Formats: sequence, C-alpha cells, structure tokens
Amino acid sequence: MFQAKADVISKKEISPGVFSITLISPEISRNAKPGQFVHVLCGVQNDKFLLRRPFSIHRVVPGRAFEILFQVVGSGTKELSKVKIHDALDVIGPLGTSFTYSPDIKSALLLAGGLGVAPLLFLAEELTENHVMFYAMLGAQTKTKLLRYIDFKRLAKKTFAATEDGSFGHEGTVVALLNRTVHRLRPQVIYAVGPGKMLQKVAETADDFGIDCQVSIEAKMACGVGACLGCTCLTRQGFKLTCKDGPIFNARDIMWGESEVEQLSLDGYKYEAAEITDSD
Amino acid sequence: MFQAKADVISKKEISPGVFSITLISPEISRNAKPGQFVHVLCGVQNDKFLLRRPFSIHRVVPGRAFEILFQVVGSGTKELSKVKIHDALDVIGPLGTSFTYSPDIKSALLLAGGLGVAPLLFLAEELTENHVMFYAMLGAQTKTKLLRYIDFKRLAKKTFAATEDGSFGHEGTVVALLNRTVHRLRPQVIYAVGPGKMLQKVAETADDFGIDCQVSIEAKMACGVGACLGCTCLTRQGFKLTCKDGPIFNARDIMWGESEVEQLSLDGYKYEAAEITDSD
Amino acid sequence: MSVNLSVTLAGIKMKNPVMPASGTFGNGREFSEFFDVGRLGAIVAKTVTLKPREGNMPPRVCETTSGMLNSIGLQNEGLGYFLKHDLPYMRKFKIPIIVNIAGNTLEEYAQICRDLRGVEGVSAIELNISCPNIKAGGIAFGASSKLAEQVTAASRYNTDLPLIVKLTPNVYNISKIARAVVSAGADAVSLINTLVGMSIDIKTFKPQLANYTGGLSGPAIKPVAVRMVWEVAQTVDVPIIGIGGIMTAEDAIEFFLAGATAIAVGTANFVNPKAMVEIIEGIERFLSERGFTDVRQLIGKVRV
Amino acid sequence: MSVNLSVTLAGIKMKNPVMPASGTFGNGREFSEFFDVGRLGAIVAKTVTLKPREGNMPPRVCETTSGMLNSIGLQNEGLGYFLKHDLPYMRKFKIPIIVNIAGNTLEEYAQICRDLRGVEGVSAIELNISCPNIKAGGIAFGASSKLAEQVTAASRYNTDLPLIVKLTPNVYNISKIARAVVSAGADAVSLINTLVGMSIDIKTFKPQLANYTGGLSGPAIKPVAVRMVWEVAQTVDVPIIGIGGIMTAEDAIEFFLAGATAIAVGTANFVNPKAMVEIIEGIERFLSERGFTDVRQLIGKVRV
Ligand SMILES: Cc1cc2nc3c(=O)[nH]c(=O)nc-3n(C[C@H](O)[C@H](O)[C@H](O)COP(=O)(O)OP(=O)(O)OC[C@H]3O[C@@H](n4cnc5c(N)ncnc54)[C@H](O)[C@@H]3O)c2cc1C
Ligand SMILES: Cc1cc2nc3c(=O)[nH]c(=O)nc-3n(C[C@H](O)[C@H](O)[C@H](O)COP(=O)(O)OP(=O)(O)OC[C@H]3O[C@@H](n4cnc5c(N)ncnc54)[C@H](O)[C@@H]3O)c2cc1C
Ligand SMILES: Cc1cc2nc3c(=O)[nH]c(=O)nc-3n(C[C@H](O)[C@H](O)[C@H](O)COP(=O)(O)O)c2cc1C
Ligand SMILES: Cc1cc2nc3c(=O)[nH]c(=O)nc-3n(C[C@H](O)[C@H](O)[C@H](O)COP(=O)(O)O)c2cc1C
Ligand code: FES
Ligand code: FES
Repeated sequence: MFQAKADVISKKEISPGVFSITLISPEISRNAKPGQFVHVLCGVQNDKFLLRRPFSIHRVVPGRAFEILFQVVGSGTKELSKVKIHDALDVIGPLGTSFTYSPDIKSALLLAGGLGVAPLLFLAEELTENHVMFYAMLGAQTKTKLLRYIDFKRLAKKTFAATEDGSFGHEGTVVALLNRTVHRLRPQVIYAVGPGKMLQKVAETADDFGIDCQVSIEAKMACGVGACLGCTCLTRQGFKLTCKDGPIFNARDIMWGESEVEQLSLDGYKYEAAEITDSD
Repeated sequence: MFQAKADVISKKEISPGVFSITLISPEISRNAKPGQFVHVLCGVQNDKFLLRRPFSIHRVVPGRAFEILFQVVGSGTKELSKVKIHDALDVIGPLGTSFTYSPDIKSALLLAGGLGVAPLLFLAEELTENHVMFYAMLGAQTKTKLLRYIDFKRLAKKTFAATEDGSFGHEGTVVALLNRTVHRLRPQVIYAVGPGKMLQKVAETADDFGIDCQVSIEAKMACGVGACLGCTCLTRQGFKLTCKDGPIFNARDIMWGESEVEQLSLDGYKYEAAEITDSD
Repeated sequence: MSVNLSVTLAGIKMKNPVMPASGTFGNGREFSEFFDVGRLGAIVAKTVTLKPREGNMPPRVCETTSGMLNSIGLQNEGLGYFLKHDLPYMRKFKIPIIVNIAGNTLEEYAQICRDLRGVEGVSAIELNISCPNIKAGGIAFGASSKLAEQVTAASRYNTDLPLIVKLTPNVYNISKIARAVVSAGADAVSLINTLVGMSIDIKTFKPQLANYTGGLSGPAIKPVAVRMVWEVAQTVDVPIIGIGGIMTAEDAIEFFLAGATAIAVGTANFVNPKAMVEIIEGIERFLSERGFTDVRQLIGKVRV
Repeated sequence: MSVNLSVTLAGIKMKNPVMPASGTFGNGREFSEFFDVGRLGAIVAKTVTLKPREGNMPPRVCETTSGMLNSIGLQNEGLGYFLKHDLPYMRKFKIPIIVNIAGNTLEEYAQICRDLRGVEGVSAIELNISCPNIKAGGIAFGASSKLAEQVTAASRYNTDLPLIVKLTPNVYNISKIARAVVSAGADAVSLINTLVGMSIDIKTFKPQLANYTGGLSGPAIKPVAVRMVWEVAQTVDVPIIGIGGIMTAEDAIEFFLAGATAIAVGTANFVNPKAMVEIIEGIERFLSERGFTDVRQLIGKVRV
C-alpha cells in the first residue's frame, strides 16, 4: 500500500465517455497484481470534498507506471476525466486481493461485461507471460461500447464478443454466449468482471459445470484500506470487506442477490415506471 | 437588475493577486452607474456551492461591456481569477445605489484606499464626461499595490498618492495625506472607498470640515438584491441594506465602529498575539 | 407526453409543487425582476411578527462548506405593515400566498391568526415554531412536543385557514413533534428549518456572525432534511413540504420520494435567482423522461 | 521559535492535540502503512462492544454534498477479541490509547468498564452514547440527560480510568446533556458524533444505505460541531475533544478557539490518510506564524 502523487503521462478517450489514464508510480506498478485496484482522489484539487474512487489496475508498465480505464458515471469520474497530462493525482494502491491460479493451470476463461475488461486485460497479460492458455469473452450493449477487443484478440487463444444489439460478434448477452459455449471451451477457471447481475448468472453457470469462478465485486468505499468497514460484501463466511478481503472473491462464497449487488450494478438503473403506481 | 451570462473578453493581472476582468453585457453596462456593483457567481461551474460575491463596477464600455477589478482574498476570488477568456460568468447587476452629485457641483475629491479605486475610476470617468473638476487621492501599502494611478492622473485635476512605506508619493496613510491637504483642496464632496477603518477617519475629517462625504460600505451578502436581509449596515436611521439602500451611503448616516465594519475591513486582519494571554 | 405537476396541499391548489422557503425570497418583489413569480406553485412570505422587529446586529450571514449561516433575527416590519404593503403586492402574482408567522408567546401566534381572519388573498398560515418561547425560559416552541402542540392548538383555535407548521430540526425525535402538531390540528407540516451552527474566523478570532450562532442551510443539510421528511412521512398522514438544501430538480425529487408533497427552495435562490423555475422545468423533464404522468406518482415512493 | 503542542486531557498527556475519531481509523493497522502512527497525540479505537456485532447490511456508506453517510452498525469482534488482538498491537505505537465502548444496556457499559480494569495500555475510556438503550424503548443514551447521566454513572462506578463521554448532536440542548454527564463523573466530553441523515438514489428510488438512515459526517457538519463545542465549553469545566468535519489545521484551530482542548479527525482520514499528520504540522505552522508559543493559547479564545 502506497500513497503516491502520480503524474499523468497519458490520457485517452477510447470510446465516448470511457477514458484511459496512465499514471507514473514505480511503487504501485511494481507491486500490483491483476485484480487489485487503486483508490483515487479524483481531480487535481479536491476542495470539493470527494471521497476517493476505486479503479481496477488495467495494465502496468512494469516498475514504472500503471493504467486505469474508467467510464464517466458521476461526479468523481467526471472530475477524473478532466485531468490533464502532467497533472499529479493522489493515488493509494495497490489495494485488495488479486486473481489467483494454480501453477499447473491449463486453461482459463476471462469474461468481461462492459468496463469489466479493466482488470482482465492486466490478467490477460500476466497469463500470456506465464504461458497460460485462455479464452476471452467480452460483452457490451453495442459495438462502440465493446472495449479492448483487439488487445484480447492479440493475447487470447480465442476472443468472443457479444453485443446486445448484434452490432458486433454474437447477438445477445455475454452470459447467453457463455451458456452456449462453455461445454465446448471447458475452462478450468472463469474470471468474470462486470455488473452484479451478470456475475451472478456467470457464477450459476460455473457452478452447474463445476468450474472454479473468481469474480471482482464492487461496493461503495470510503477508506479503501480496510479501516472503515464501509464496503462489506455478504459472503457465506459472513461479512467480508470488499477492499481488503476482495475485490476478487470466489464466486461460490458470494451471497448473490443481496442489496449491494443490485444497487451497484452499473446497468441496474433502467427504471420501470410500471412498478410505481399512483396512490394519490 | 439583470441576470446575464456574461462572456469574459479580457482578463489581466494588473498587480500581483489583483485582476481585472471585462465582461460583455449590454444590459448591465447600459444601466450601470458609478458606485453600483454586480453579484458574481465565481467560477464557471458552481458545483462547489459558493454564494455570489459582490464587486463594484470598475468601468464600462457603454452599452456593451463592463469591467471589475478584484483582489484574490479567498475561495471566491480565487475561483474568479481562474476564468478564461470566452468563459461565461453568471452575473446579476447593476445593483445598489450610486454616488450622487448636484448638477452644479464644482469640485470633488475621490479618495481610494487599496482596491477602493474599483468604483472610483468609473466615477472619475463620469465626472470627466460631465466636466466636473475633481482631485484624486490614492493610498496603498506600497508602490506595487497602488492601483490605477496613471488612469486617475489622466482624468483628475491633480492626483495624489500615499504609500505607507513611502515607496511612491507621500509617505504615510492616505488619511494623513487628506488631513494635511484638505484645507487647501476644499472639495465640495468627498467620495471615499476603502477599508472600514479608513472610511471612518475620512468621514471624521469630512465632518470636521463640513464637507459632504459619500462612502461605499462593504458587508457580507447572500442574495445581493434586498431579499434576505443579510447585509445590514447600522445607520442613524436604523438598519439599512448594504445591497439595496447602499453600498453608497452618506458618511454621516453610518454608525461607525459597529461590528461589521471592523470585521470586514480588508486590512483589519493583522492579528496581535499580545491580546491573547495564556490562561492554561 | 404532458405531465401533471399540480398538487393539493392542505386544501391549497398549487399548479406545481415548488415554492420559496420563508425568508429567502423577501416577498417576491426583488425576484420578480428575474422571472415571472406567477409561475411558482405558491409564494411563502418572510416571517411576520405582531410587532416590528429590528433583527440581529450584522454580520448576519456567512458561508460555510456547502452551506451558509444566517442570523437575521426575524427582522420584519410587523403584521400591520405586512397587511398594508406586502400582501397587496403579493396578490398580484395570482398564486396561493402562505403567510409565515412567529411570536414570542402563544398569545402572539393566536393574535396574528385572528388578525389574518378574512384577509383577502391569504391561502394558508405557516407557523414558524423555531423561535424561543419567552415564557417557557427561551426553549423553542418547536423543541418540545408540548409547546409545539400548544402553539398549534392556539393558532388552530383562532383560524379557519389551512395551518402548516414548520418544524425545527434541532431535536432528537422529529416524529414526536410532528405527531404533536398534527394532533393539535396542523393540516400540513413543513421541514426543515435551519440547524443551529457557528463559524469562527481564525484570522480575527471572532465568530463570523455578530449573534455568534446562526441557522445552517444549503446543500450541507440536505441529508438531515431528507431523513426527517422520511421519518415524519412514516408517522403522520398530513402532507409535507420538504425543505433543506434543494438546489436542483434532482434534489427536489429526493424529497418527493421521501414523502414530500411539495418542496420549498431557500438558499438556492441566492446562488441562482432562477433556481425555482429551473427546478420546476427539471421536475417536468424528469417525469416525462421516466414515463411518469404525474408528480404525485413520486410522493413517498422510496423503495424501502 | 519552537511551539508547544502538548496538552493534558483528563490526565492523559498527549504530545499534540490530534487523534483519530473512533471508527474512522480502524485500530491503526492500515494507516500505519501511510505514516508513523506514533506521531499522533493519542489513538482512539473503533467502538468495542461486549459481544461481537455483525453490523448492518451493505451498502453502508454513501457520499453526500461535502459529507458522507455511514451505517456501519458498530461491527466489531467484541471485547475479548479486542483485548487479545487489537490492544496489544496498538500498544506498539507508544501513545495514549483511548478505548471507545458501547452497549445496549447500562450493564453492558458497566461490564466493559470492569473488564478493562487494570488492562495494560488503556489510557482512557470513551463512552459512545449515541446507540439505543434497548431497555428504554430504543431511545439513544445520549438523547436524554437522564439516560446519559445513568450510563456515565454506571461506567464511572466501574472504572478508575479517565472517562470521556462522546455526545450525540441529535438533540436540542447539548449543554444539558454535557452537564448531566459531567455531574455523573465524566472527566472529559467529546463531540460531535454524526447527525442522522438519509440519501435516496433517484435512479433506483432506493435509499443509498441498506439501513435507510445513517450518520452524516464530514465538512458539511462542521458548523453544527463548532457551535456545540462552543456551547458546551460555556457550560462545563471539563476538557473537550472537538470532532466534526475537520479536514485541515484551519478547521482544527476553529475548534480550539471554540473551546476544544484536543480534536479528533474522522472522515478526512478517508480522503487523505495523512490528514492527521498534515493537521499537526499545520497547527504548528499557524502558531509560529502568529507568534504563539503554545497551542493552549488558543483554547476557548474566540472573541465573543
Ligand atoms: C474494486 C473496484 C474496482 C473498480 N474498477 C473500475 C474500473 O476499472 N473502471 C470503472 O469505470 N469503474 C470501476 N469501478 C467503479 C467505480 O469505482 C465507480 O464507477 C466510481 O466510483 C463512480 O464514481 P462517480 O463519482 O463518478 O459516481 P457517483 O456519483 O459516486 O455515482 C454514480 C453512479 O455510480 C455508482 N457507483 C458509485 N460508486 C461506485 C462503486 N464504488 N462501485 C460501483 N458503482 C458505483 C453509483 O451507485 C451511482 O449510481 C470499480 C469499483 C470497485 C469497487
Ligand atoms: C458592494 C461591494 C463591492 C465590492 N467591490 C469589490 C471590488 O470591486 N473589488 C474587490 O476586490 N472586492 C470588492 N468587494 C469585496 C469582495 O466582495 C470580497 O473580497 C469577496 O467577496 C471575497 O470573496 P472570497 O470568496 O474570495 O473571500 P472569502 O473566502 O469569502 O473571504 C475572504 C476574506 O474576505 C472577506 N470578505 C468576504 N466577503 C466580503 C465582502 N462581501 N465584503 C468584504 N469583505 C469580504 C472575508 O471576511 C474574509 O476574511 C466588494 C464588496 C462589496 C460588499
Ligand atoms: C437568510 C435566511 C433567512 C431565513 N428566514 C426565515 C424566516 O424568516 N422564517 C422561516 O421560517 N425560515 C427562515 N429561513 C429558513 C428557510 O426558510 C429554510 O427553512 C432553510 O433555509 C432550509 O432550506 P434551504 O437549505 O433550502 O435554505 C431562512 C433561511 C435563510 C438562509
Ligand atoms: C465510517 C464511520 C464510522 C464511524 N464509527 C464510529 C464508531 O464506531 N464509534 C464512534 O463513536 N463514532 C464513530 N463514527 C463517528 C466519528 O467518530 C465522528 O464522530 C464523526 O464522523 C464526525 O467526525 P468527522 O466529520 O471528522 O468524520 C464513525 C464515523 C464514520 C464516518
Ligand atoms: S472501504 Fe473502508 S473498509 Fe473497505
Ligand atoms: S444581501 Fe440579501 S438583502 Fe442584501
């Protein structure tokens, strides 16, 4: 765990509203493992009072810099999207647990919904380095929201894409794609990152097929370091801290369907007016 | 009273920490009178929650634009100093009362302490236009803090300067200078703008010599338009609203030495440790 | 799709649920230069007392983080002046007029209620009960369920107008106070008034307000206000006017969901004199974007 | 010029007046990776209860304008675990340790006090009295001067350690509560704990916290905290630990002027883990720039 004033050395809007920022920090990049995250003070001057925001480590330039990939969804990410090259961001990291695999792992499946590619690209690079064969499966609503497809294609044995509107790859959700293909791919382990609802379904499929599954869980965080007990995640072993015992959990341990998962899934906001009846 | 989104067409740091900004607003510039002020939402995006800040109208480009002159003293002025050309500022104005003079006025004295030049330059231009003879007397701590000297010199019959450290013009305060010269200049009216303590002394001198004196009073404001009753000034006629019944008051009406004047005078912050004794 | 914004609050028909919070809008005069005040759902007058009040010494306002403190001290010209000069002016807006009143004693509230009987153009009375009861050792009427009940009953007895009681948040159990005023005849409650706060200038070592302490308002207090509106909505059946830190339509919607039938905007008027108009438009937009047809579909609909 | 930052608070000698607010610093472990925790004036443990507590369902935190809400629900492993695992760790910092405790009943507070008797390294006990008394219908101990007095007396009877009572701000008359706890034997008071608030997500219509309501902390509440510290400083003679929205040395100084002998930093630790160290350095700088030699020269020196 380090607190660094990390210089921004590159910033790109890789898709509308989705940015990648590369930050210099020898300590963080040297120690980072796939699945871990950084806790970022968004904006250069924080006189607005904003709690830090957590972002997965997306990639590292070993020993020198690391990259985050994020979507603008609210005030913090909006501020973050405004930083300029040479600005210094106050960052804490690397934080939390990482994806794990046994030394003799033969095949893996990396499954991302939307921004879920963020930690998985780092994992993909590490697996490649360690000569572990893996598939990648990326899902998005539409083609322009499909992120890092080329990068995964370069690294993975095979990269599948699913778009809900069919504008690229398979038509439908990435979960449907998984369910259609998993019996053929037969990965030893699935690493899944994405909205809570998606993770829950992936976990069910993995369970049905007896495949190990590791997921990255999101929770609102205050401290990010395990001190405030604010980011609890309900597991079969009781409350765990998402920032310290996670964010990477064994999917079997998660008590799915509990409030935080529903609330925080980034696509969970499509609100149905029908549910609310006029009582006046 | 207008609310305008006024484009910044010029911005200069005329002295360290002192900025002038020119804003386009036909309505405000057309209606502005010397002594009136504008109430400015400082910064382009006001998501920080900042109340508006009042600034005197410093000059007008008739029917088109107006200028403000301000010193960075806190969060609002700091934000304001960061605006860029072509930014649009949310401004309300013109507000409050203005300096007055009878049609047959023969001679006036404009007396400014520090930033007090802000409304007085506008007045100087108007007096010049109306062929009213006037003197100007500008005071500051030191030469670099003496503002708009050349401009007054161009317009006034004679312009006096006083610096506390003697680095330019007379050595000492502008009040001392006034007291030494007033019997010779014999103005019909004194227009004085500056810190509360200074205004009080000027008012005493004016009173001693039977000269009319108009002053610009400062008070913390919320609404700026007379609705919140937050900016009261204690006068011989009871509480008056600085934003609506002022900021220009007849010096004789002010109950000097009341809390707000002391508190708000910009140079009143020199704190003497000696006043506080150790009681532990 | 057209959406309905109108609500009925304690019998007052409002074309939309947005009004100013007492004391932050004068009596509409100044703001009428910025927008058509007639577009509001109602207008709420600055607190009127029986006799004129001078108010507190300046400085009376200061800014705090995401909020402000004020200690105006109920400065006003008294009921007589109000009836003669302000009320006739306010009638021109042709929207419901809510007259906010305060007193030092039960009798003063009662007297004002009597004096407002049959006065043209008064749609409702709002009792500001955040002020001290000088006969009860200076404790605020709104800080004790007994005093709150008494002042409501005394007012209720003396008026047939809809009676709104504006609660102070500086209490432990806001529901208890709400229950007390409703049992004494309040037709609606409005909340919250300001939290008591203080700010000290570390350059001068002086309090920022001459009165030392003042009322905290603005976005800083919104979570307290939403909580209290929600708690009171669980407890009493009368409509609620939600107040506290509302700057945008989104803030207003939070209050509707918590249980407010209408909302009042205070401090935001100082930052943006057109805030209320923008809030009305924003509520309309929110409703139609989400497929609602009526603002009342939001009231109390927090999914707990 | 060298300045003295040390203060003595209820007999606890602190090398500077800065400590963490309970519950925002864990027990120091995590923060020790960012700075030398031994530099603090004292360390305050997260609230300990007799039995382990699971805490509330997530989500437990959310951000509000210039503040945050939390509903951790006093999650902790219980006193036994604390004494075995946390306290020994905390002793390594070699600074005074203040153990913050809470209970559901008077007996629980009393029991914890007894269990802490003679335990090495405990410098003081801080009573968190913001929690409900389950035998008194769920009203918080700190919301009633009678309950507050009782819980203080019960604790006082069972410990010889300095006793600090941490007050809840969700009351009308904080001075009354302070008087009650001091009369029952409190050696110091700390204030404020959080204000109760609520926030609703207008996209999902759900409360942001699973527990619906939670405690508001951060800069938003600072004016309320300063006011309460000042009021209490007028009323009781014991030292005060000022808490609430302190982000910078300037904020801390406002609390000293209001009457606090020491201050505790909460939410700021989340924004900047080095906040407390920067505050210590900032206080030192302020004092020497202004020609003071001792932080105690500021205490209660607001010029009213
Ligand atoms: C371990 C971890 C890793 C993450 N990695 C990434 C990443 O690599 N890229 C990325 O774009 N996002 C990532 N997130 C989510 C990211 O933290 C949130 O999008 C961000 O905090 C939103 O901040 P905001 O101020 O813009 O939004 P807010 O204004 O705070 O909220 C906007 C919306 O986003 C939701 N939200 C807020 N905070 C979180 C959160 N912590 N988790 C999930 N949803 C939240 C809110 O419910 C709200 O509806 C990660 C979250 C966690 C917990
Ligand atoms: C009618 C009027 C006209 C003014 N004209 C000018 C002008 O032309 N140029 C200029 O530089 N300043 C002018 N001022 C003062 C200016 O409004 C303040 O300097 C400004 O509001 C400070 O805002 P801030 O956020 O930077 O400071 P804050 O952070 O609010 O405060 C910084 C310091 O400035 C003091 N201050 C804050 N508000 C005021 C205020 N309204 N009046 C006086 N002192 C204040 C505070 O007490 C504090 O010590 C005028 C004030 C008034 C009332
Ligand atoms: C400057 C000012 C003056 C106020 N005067 C009154 C008043 O006279 N009567 C009253 O009932 N409330 C008064 N209030 C309280 C507001 O009506 C409102 O309840 C409070 O400010 C919270 O709302 P806000 O956060 O939107 O400002 C005043 C508030 C402010 C800021
Ligand atoms: C996440 C969180 C957890 C807290 N837990 C406790 C606690 O266990 N015991 C306690 O007495 N106060 C607790 N508090 C209250 C703080 O100690 C402090 O009184 C309050 O947050 C106000 O200070 P601040 O504004 O600096 O945060 C907690 C506050 C927060 C934000
Ligand atoms: S965010 Fe504080 S414990 Fe996880
Ligand atoms: S600032 Fe509101 S009345 Fe003057």
